[in-house]
Amino acid sequence: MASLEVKLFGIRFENPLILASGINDKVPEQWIRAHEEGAGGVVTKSIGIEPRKGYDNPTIVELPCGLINAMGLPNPGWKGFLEMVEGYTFDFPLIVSIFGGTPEEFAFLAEKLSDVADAFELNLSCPHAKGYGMEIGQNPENVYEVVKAVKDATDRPVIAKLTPNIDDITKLGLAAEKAGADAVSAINTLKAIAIDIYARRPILSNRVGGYSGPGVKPVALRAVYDLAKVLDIPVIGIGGITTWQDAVEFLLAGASALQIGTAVSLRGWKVFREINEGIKAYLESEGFSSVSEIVGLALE
Amino acid sequence: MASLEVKLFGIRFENPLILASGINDKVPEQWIRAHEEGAGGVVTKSIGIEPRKGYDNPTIVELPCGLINAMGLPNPGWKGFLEMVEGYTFDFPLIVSIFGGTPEEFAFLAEKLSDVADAFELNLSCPHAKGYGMEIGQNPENVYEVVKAVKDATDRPVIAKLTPNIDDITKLGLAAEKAGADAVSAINTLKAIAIDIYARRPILSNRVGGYSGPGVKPVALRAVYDLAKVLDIPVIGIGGITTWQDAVEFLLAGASALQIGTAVSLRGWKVFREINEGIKAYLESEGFSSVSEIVGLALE
Amino acid sequence: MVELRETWEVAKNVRAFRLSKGFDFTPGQFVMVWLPGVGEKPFSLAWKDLLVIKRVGPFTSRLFELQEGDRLWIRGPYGRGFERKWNRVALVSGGIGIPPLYALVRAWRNEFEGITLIYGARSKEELALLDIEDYVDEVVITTDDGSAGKKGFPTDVLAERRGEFDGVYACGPEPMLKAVLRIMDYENVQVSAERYMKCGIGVCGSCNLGKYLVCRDGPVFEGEKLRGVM
Amino acid sequence: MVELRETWEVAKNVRAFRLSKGFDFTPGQFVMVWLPGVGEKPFSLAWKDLLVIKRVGPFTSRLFELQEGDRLWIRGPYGRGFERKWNRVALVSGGIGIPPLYALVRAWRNEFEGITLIYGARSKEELALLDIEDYVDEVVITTDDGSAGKKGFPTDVLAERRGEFDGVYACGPEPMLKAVLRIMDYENVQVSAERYMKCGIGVCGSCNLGKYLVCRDGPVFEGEKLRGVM
Repeated sequence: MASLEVKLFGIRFENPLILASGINDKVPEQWIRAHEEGAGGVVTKSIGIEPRKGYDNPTIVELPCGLINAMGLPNPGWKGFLEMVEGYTFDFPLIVSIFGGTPEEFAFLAEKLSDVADAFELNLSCPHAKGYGMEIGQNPENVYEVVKAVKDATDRPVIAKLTPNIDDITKLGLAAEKAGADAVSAINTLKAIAIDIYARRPILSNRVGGYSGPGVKPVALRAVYDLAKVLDIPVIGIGGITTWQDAVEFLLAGASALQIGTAVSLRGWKVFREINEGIKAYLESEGFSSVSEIVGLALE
Repeated sequence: MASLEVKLFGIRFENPLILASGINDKVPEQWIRAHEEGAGGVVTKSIGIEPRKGYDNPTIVELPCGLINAMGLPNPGWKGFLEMVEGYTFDFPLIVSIFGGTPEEFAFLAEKLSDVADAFELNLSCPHAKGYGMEIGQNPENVYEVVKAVKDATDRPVIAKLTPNIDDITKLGLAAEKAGADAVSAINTLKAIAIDIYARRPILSNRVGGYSGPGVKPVALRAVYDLAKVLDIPVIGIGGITTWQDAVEFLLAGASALQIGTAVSLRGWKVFREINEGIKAYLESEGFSSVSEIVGLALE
Repeated sequence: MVELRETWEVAKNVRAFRLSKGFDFTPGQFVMVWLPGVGEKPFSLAWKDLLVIKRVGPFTSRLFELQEGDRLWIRGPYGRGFERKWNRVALVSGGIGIPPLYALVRAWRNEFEGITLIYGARSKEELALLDIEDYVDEVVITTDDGSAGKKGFPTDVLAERRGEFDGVYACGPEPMLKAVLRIMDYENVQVSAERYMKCGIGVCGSCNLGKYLVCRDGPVFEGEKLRGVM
Repeated sequence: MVELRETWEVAKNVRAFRLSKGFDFTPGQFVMVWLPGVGEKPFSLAWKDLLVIKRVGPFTSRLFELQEGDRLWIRGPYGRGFERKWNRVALVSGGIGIPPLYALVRAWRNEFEGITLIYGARSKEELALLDIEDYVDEVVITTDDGSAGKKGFPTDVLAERRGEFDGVYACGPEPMLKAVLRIMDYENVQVSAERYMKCGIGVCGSCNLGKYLVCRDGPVFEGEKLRGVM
C-alpha cells in the first residue's frame, strides 16, 4: 500500500493535496469541510490588517479553460479573523494566508495570528489589488524583505507564494529562500482580462483579474520545474491541477505538495478524493511506496 | 456592407487576419496558400543569419487547451531564404520575421531582406532558443537597441513582437515605440512545460517550450489591452485567437490587426474565412461599417 | 447576452422580465444577471425565460428601467434545484419567494396529487401571484396587515394544516424558513435558502451557510441537511 | 503510453509491433511514436494496433530492441487516409509502402470487386507481405534482382495492366509514386506521400509538398491534387 502522507517543514499532511487560498475558505466550517472531503490541509483566504469587502460584482468570469477572478481580497481583517476562529480546533494543518502593503504589515499579521496558524503563506502574488500582492511580489528585494520580516516575527513555518507574472520566477524563489522561507508555493494567477463583445467593455468590475484553472497548468508546471531545479527548500505546486495526472506531473516536476483551487469549483469537493486515489493507484502500479519517492523525478 | 480592410503603417491588408510566424509558413507556396485561404497577410517563419535545423523531436505537445512547442528556430538562413523566394511575387503583404543575437545581427538581416519584406517583425520573444528571442526581448533596453538598429538599417515598417514572460509588457512596448517601431505585436508564447507521467521526463527534446492556443488567450488579451492603453503605435494582437468572438475581443481591447497561428493547426485553414465572416456579421449587426471603428472600444 | 422580450408589473415594486432566450433549468436554480456598469446579482428563474424581481436597490432599479429590446447579460443556471418528491405538498412562500415555487408547480403540476400554496406578503398590493393559481389546487393567502387573505404568517397556516401534507417546499425570508423547518422537524421539507452570492459558482465562498455554499450545495436544501445550520 | 503486446520479424530489417491498445483510424493515417530519450517519428498504421516498421536508423534500431511488455508512446492517428472508391482496384506498393495498403485491404476487402496487389521490393527477403494475401484477390510480386516474382518495378506491371483497373492506391518511394501518377495521368489514383514530418499536426510546416502539408492535407492525396506538385 503506497502512502500519501507528506511532511513539509516539520508538519505532517495526511496527503499532498491542500485547499488553495481563496477558494471556499472564508470560514472555519469550510476548512473543516475541505478536510472532510479529503484535503490534507487548508490555506485560508488572505487576511489583512483591516476588513475589506472586496470588489463589486462581476468578480469572476468563466472561460473554456478556466476562470478569471478579481475578488479584491475580501476578508474580515486580523481581528475579525481571530474572533471567527475562536473556539475552533483543527485536526489538520491550517495555513493562514496573509497580505500586507509593507514588510512591517506582514510581520504584524504573522505575530498576531501565530497562535492560530500552523504555518503562514505570504500573498506576494495576488494580481489585482493595488498596493498588495504582485505589486510587491514582482520585486525580488521586496520578497526578501517581507519573508525576512515575517521570519523574525514568528516561529511558524513561512511559505512565500510567488507570482508567475515575471521574467524569471526563480529570482523570486531564490530571494525567498535566502530570506529564510521554509517553502515557496507557485503559482498564483496569471494577469488576464475578459471582454464582453456586446457590452464592449471588460467584464470584471476591476477590469483585470487573475487567470486560473486548466489553461494555466503548463505555465504553472514550468514554474515549479524551474523553481525545484534551483531551490533547496520545498516547492508547493499550484495552478490548474484538475486531474490526478496533473497532480503526478507536478510531483514529478519537483513539487513536494500541491494546492487545489479552481478544480474545486469546476469539479466539486470530490476532486480531493479522486486525485488522491489516482496518485495512490499510480504509485502502486509504477512500483513506488510513497509520494516523496516521485518528487522531482522529471528533473533528472 | 461592413469593410474588413485595415491599414497599418501605410500598408493595406484585405482583412485584419494575418498568419502568425511559425505556423505553416516555411515556403512561399504556404504563404500563397494562406492568402488563398483568407489571410490578409502573412508572417514568415523566423529567419536568422545561419541555417538551423531546429531541435530534435518531440518538438510539440498537444494539450487540452493548446500546444507547447520548441521547434528551435529552424530556418534556411537569410541566403537560403533569398534563394527560396527568388522569382516569387506576392499580392498580399509579406511580413518577414527575423531573429538575431545582437542588434547588429537584426540590422544585418533587415538590410539583406528589405527587397523581399513589406515589413519586418522582430522576434524578441521566442521562449526556447538560447541567446535569441525572449532572452534578449525580456529587457527593455535590448528591445530599444534592436528596434533602433533595424530602423536605421531599413525603410520598411518594423514590428516588435513582444514576450508576455515579463512583469509588465508595457515596458517592452514603450521601449519599442521610443526606438521608432511602427507597431508591436503581442504575445509570443508563454514559457511552459509538459511532463509525461510514465516516461517521468519532460516530453519536448528541449524540455521547455512555448505555450499557445485557447489557453493563453486571456493573458494575450490582457497584454494587448495594457499595450493599447499606453502606446500610440498600433498593436497587433496574437494569442489563442480561435473564434470570431475571440477576434472581436482583441479588436475591442485595442488590437488594430490580429495574427492567427495555433488555430490553423487546431481547426484548419478554414479559420481565416470563418473568423472574417464572423467579424463582418458582428460589425453589421452591431451597426459598424469598418473594423477600425471598433478598435479599442473596450479601453473606454 | 439576451434581449428583453417583454416586461410587465406583477405587484408593487415587482416586475416580470421575459427573455429572448430560454435556459434548460431545474426549478429552484438561479442565474447571475449582469448589467454592464451597474453590477451583477443572482435571481431564481421563475421559468426558463422568466425572471420575477422585486425592486430593492440600485441594481434592481436599473433593471426596472429596461425596455423591451434592451439587452441583459446572463450566466447560469447554477446551483441545485428542487427535487420532485411526495404526493400532497404545500408550497410555503413569503415575500419575494414566489419565483422558484412558480417554476416548480409549472414544471411538475401533474406529478403531485395535491398542491396547496400558502403565500404570505406584507399587504395585498405586494402579492406577486402571476398565474400560479392555474397550476395549484388551492391558494391560501396571508398578509401581515390583513389586506388580503388571513392576517398573519404563512407558517401559522402550515402549522395548523401540517397533517394534510406529505412534504413541503419553501422559499422566503430566513425567519420564515426557520419556522417551516421547525414545524416540519427538518423532515419532508426542501427550502430554497438565500445568501449574499458573488461568484455563483463555488469560488468566493461568500454565500456560506455553515459548511455549505448556497450557490453550489443549494440554493435548495433538504431539511435534514440544515439541522444545526439554520 | 501503450505496451508492446507482441513483436515479430516480417522480413529482413522489418518488424511488426502489436500494441496493447487499438486506435480508431482510417487506413492511410499515421501515428507519432515517441521513445523517451531517443526521438519521435511518424509511422503509418498497418492496423488499429499494428505497426510494421523497417530499420533505417538509430530510432528504428532502438524500436527493434523493444521486448514484449515494453512501453512506447503514441499520439495520433493523424492525417487524411485513403478514401474508399472504385470497384476493381490495384494497390501499388514499393519498399516499405505496404502498411497503409495492408490496412486498406483488411478494412475494405469486401467493398471491392477485385483487388490486385502489385508489390515491388529490392529482393525476396525484403518482402513484407504479412498475411495480406488473405485479403486480396491477386498478388503480383516484382523484385529488382529477380529473386522473387518478376524482375523489374511494380510500375512496369501497372503500366501493362492499367486497363484492368478502375482505380489505384499507391504507397512507396517518391519516384514510384510519380511513375504511378504519370501512368494514371493523375486520375483515379490515391497516393500516400512521404515527407520529413516533425509535429505531425500542421504547425511546423516541415512536411510541405508544394502548397500542401503531408501531415494534414495528406498523407493520402487524390492524384488530381498533385498535378504540378509531384
